[in-house]
Amino acid sequence: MSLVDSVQNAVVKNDCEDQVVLVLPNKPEYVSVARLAVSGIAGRMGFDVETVEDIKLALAEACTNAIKHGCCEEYSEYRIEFGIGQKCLTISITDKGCGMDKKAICQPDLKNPREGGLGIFIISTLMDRVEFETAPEAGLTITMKKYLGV
Amino acid sequence: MSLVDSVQNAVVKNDCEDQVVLVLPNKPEYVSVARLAVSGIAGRMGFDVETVEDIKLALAEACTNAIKHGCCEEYSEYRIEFGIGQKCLTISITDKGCGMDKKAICQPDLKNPREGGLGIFIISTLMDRVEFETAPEAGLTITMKKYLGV
Amino acid sequence: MSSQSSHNKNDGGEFNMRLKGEIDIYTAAEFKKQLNAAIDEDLGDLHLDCSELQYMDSTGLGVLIGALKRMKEQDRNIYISNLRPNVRKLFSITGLDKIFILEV
Amino acid sequence: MSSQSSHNKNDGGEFNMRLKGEIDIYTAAEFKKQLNAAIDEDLGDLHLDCSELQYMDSTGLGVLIGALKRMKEQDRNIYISNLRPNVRKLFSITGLDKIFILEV
Ligand SMILES: Nc1ncnc2c1ncn2[C@@H]1O[C@H](COP(=O)(O)OP(=O)(O)O)[C@@H](O)[C@H]1O
Ligand SMILES: Nc1ncnc2c1ncn2[C@@H]1O[C@H](COP(=O)(O)OP(=O)(O)O)[C@@H](O)[C@H]1O
Repeated sequence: MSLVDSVQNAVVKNDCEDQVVLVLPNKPEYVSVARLAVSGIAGRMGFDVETVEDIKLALAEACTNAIKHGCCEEYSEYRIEFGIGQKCLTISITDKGCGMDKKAICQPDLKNPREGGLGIFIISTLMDRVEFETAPEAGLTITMKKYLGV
Repeated sequence: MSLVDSVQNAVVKNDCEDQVVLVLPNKPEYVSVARLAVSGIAGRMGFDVETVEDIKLALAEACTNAIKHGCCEEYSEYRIEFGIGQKCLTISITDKGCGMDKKAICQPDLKNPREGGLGIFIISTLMDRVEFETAPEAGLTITMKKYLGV
Repeated sequence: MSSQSSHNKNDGGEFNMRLKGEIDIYTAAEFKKQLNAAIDEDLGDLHLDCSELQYMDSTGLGVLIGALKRMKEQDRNIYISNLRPNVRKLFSITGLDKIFILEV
Repeated sequence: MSSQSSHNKNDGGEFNMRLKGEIDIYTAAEFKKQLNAAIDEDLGDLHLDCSELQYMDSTGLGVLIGALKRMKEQDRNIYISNLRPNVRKLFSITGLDKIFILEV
């Protein structure tokens, strides 16, 4: 079953929003396609250049996680949904992994910096709202929002 | 029923290909998102800068047609599938319109230039292969291919 | 991102417009409005400087063809200069490089 | 698009690397290889010139943290200069601007 056909996104779609969907293979070389797409979307919405960079980075971190942690099979894919409202960009990334153990999230410890463990911290810092949801047999959905002009 | 859930693409998916899917609202402001996405994909595949421009333009023409001719309802969406192979980029654009009357396609007449009628001619000139397919109740699918290093 | 143009008149009976950014299905309507306003306002030939025009597709060509028809009815002409290679290619594959006067 | 780096030695017991393009999950492995090779080859402090580094994310930071650990064990250090605003922000929000020595 393909993600494109099967995923019921947990976030209720707002009818005033435009929706853009991007499905990418779980391969590192396609994360840049997500970055390009979101820079087009966020730029057109009117976010300033610095905020567009922040959103690109937050999305890239979530894509990186979907590739690193969200795939049980070798060849898989993940799905990005963009909800484009008048005042808010909502991005949901859904993978086909086994969901997330919330205990895995911790604050970075500067006294003892590690090679990993920064992605979710970066996302939370840059975006206005972040939620995690694990649907049975559907992997993790991370939903992040950025408000315009805040 | 949403395009994302319903469209069975007519082109058989090659297992050696990576697949990227992009679903866009039928609104002019999102055509640039398709252009950005394909420039990332085609650039990474190794197409030279001029060819990337050609592919961007061909895709934009097809998106423009999906918006202008491929929507029966006011709010609709269309779907772009990218098949990324070692030697070939395949792009299929599927809308939810009523399909195409092939008699509508004609060569541009330079003695009597018209404001319209150039899109499909441009696509055919820039891409290596172009096919049209109308599935019952699924609108038009235009599939275009560009080979690497030809 | 969007098409912008600025219009200025000079004394030799011709006038100039600079096209900028991208002209596609999103920006074409605005481009058409500006072009028509410029054509109405003036009586000379029209010179389009495209050095900063990054992208155009058939939607933009359609606007230009419409404008050229209006101009020709009044015995006026459109000159297009400084096309970037990708936009020039659009004119050449459609044969419109023979309809418009392209300058370097 | 991809990360590229060039490495050159100078006589003062320190060496330089220029980072270019984008360092993300796609290019990080290659970056790590080059960085480690440079660290192995030399004995001085490492200076990273990032004036042409357009983008980096946590994957790139991870490589840098790993390199810094190796360097510190040998009493060497990493200096980072000319960060673009978006990349500098990545260092400041993660607090790594206090771990690495950032120069203007
Ligand atoms: N998509 C995901 N699916 C399952 N687990 C995840 C996912 N994303 C993150 N995690 C878990 O959260 C942890 C923290 O993620 P992150 O902060 O991005 O750091 P890192 O990926 O470097 O470990 C990961 O180590 C992993 O255990
Ligand atoms: N997606 C589509 N659905 C239905 N008809 C289409 C579609 N794309 C093109 N057509 C038909 O083909 C004709 C030629 O298209 P094109 O060459 O792009 O020129 P134009 O769109 O300017 O008319 C259109 O006028 C339309 O009748």
